[in-house]
Amino acid sequence: MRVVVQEAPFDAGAELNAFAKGDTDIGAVVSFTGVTRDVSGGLARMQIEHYPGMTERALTQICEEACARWALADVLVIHRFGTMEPGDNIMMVATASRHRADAFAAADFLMDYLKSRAPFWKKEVTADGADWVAAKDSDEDALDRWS
Amino acid sequence: MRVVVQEAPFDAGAELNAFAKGDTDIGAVVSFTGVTRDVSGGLARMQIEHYPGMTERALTQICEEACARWALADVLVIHRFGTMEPGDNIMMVATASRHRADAFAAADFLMDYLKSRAPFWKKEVTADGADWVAAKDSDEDALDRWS
Amino acid sequence: MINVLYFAWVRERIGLPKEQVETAATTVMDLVEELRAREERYALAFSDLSALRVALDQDLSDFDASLDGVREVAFFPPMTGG
Amino acid sequence: MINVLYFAWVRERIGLPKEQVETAATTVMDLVEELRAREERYALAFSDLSALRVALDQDLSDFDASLDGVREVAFFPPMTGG
Repeated sequence: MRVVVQEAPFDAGAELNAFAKGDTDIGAVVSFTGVTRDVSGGLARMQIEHYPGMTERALTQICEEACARWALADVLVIHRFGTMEPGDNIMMVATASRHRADAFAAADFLMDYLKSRAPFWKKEVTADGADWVAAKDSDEDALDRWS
Repeated sequence: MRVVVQEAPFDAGAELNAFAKGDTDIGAVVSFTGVTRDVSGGLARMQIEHYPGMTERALTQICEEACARWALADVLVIHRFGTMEPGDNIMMVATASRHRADAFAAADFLMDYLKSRAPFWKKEVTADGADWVAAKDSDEDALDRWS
Repeated sequence: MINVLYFAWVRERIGLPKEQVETAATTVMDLVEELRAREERYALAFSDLSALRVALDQDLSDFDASLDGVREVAFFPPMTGG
Repeated sequence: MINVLYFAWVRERIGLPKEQVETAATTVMDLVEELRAREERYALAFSDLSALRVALDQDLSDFDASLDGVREVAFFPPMTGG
């Protein structure tokens, strides 16, 4: 299990290739990459604030919960903070398992919990100014799928 | 949309990095990598046979069906045939979408259909001999999730 | 004249990957009966149809499907890709 | 003495990321009432608690939770990571 919170960019492909490498008893690796999305076509940059200390703690708890629920050989979470350009990777999760159903469910679960339970806040900066991204009810509701 | 059927190894990380690159209106990329799994600890190699012509046709149809069901910016399927060592990548799928739910569901769907509807057959070679891998009822049943 | 293809253990049991078959069969099932009657290795390969799948011109089909206009028939076990 | 942290727009409205607060509050709600009474910017930041979340010693908690033994309280809007 590896949890990384960093300001620097990361190489999603290199992380995927290094993940669960050398493990011959896994059959399935699922990755999710979150990308800075330019919804309206006017995004200059995205700023991500976080709560140092609590962030690592919350992400570790979410990973431990996933490992308790599914048979996972490995779990990876990388999440950036600071300033991102449109198209930049914000974060990624990866799961490795013997079976594809476990790898898919765990990655889906990690994303749902990370969205609403890890202390990150996004601010979108456009030519018109800067706005904090509002949390969506649908993201909170998504957690019900796992209870 | 890109469908690749090849004997040569592929670099999953490089494929992930090249996938949907430069598209700034996507927020979510999901990838699945299938790895040659040494279930019993005695696998020497895996041989994969396929049906040239029908394979590309079936994979393309499955991708088109995924694009019809979910809002996808891009879809990738790579599947190898020939001889694989334990730990080698067999195949990967990737999906890109604005929203994570679509990217996850489409990748999950692609894998379920690819498992039971694309003409590939695996043979496991051990010190004791070679055996064709039996299809699992659970793989066929998995298709009911999407009907 | 129809091209008949065999894959995986069907290919191994019959002992060849592909053959041209001169037939008047109107359905897949008729063709299967003709092949079964040929030799023991065919009878063995086609002994349990629930363990087999068939594709007509590279589309999955059924054993009761018509062969009208079909140029290529393939027999194989359930797929195990991914 | 409790460390109180603010994030995102809560930090911006109050105008600082962190402060030490001398308080006798026994619950989070008591602390919120004390802060609200201080100045307009605090009253504004805490005007709608349904738009706020609270963490006690870096674990998500509730506004009716006890502050007994708590060293760090953080107020912030719902998270938007991922």
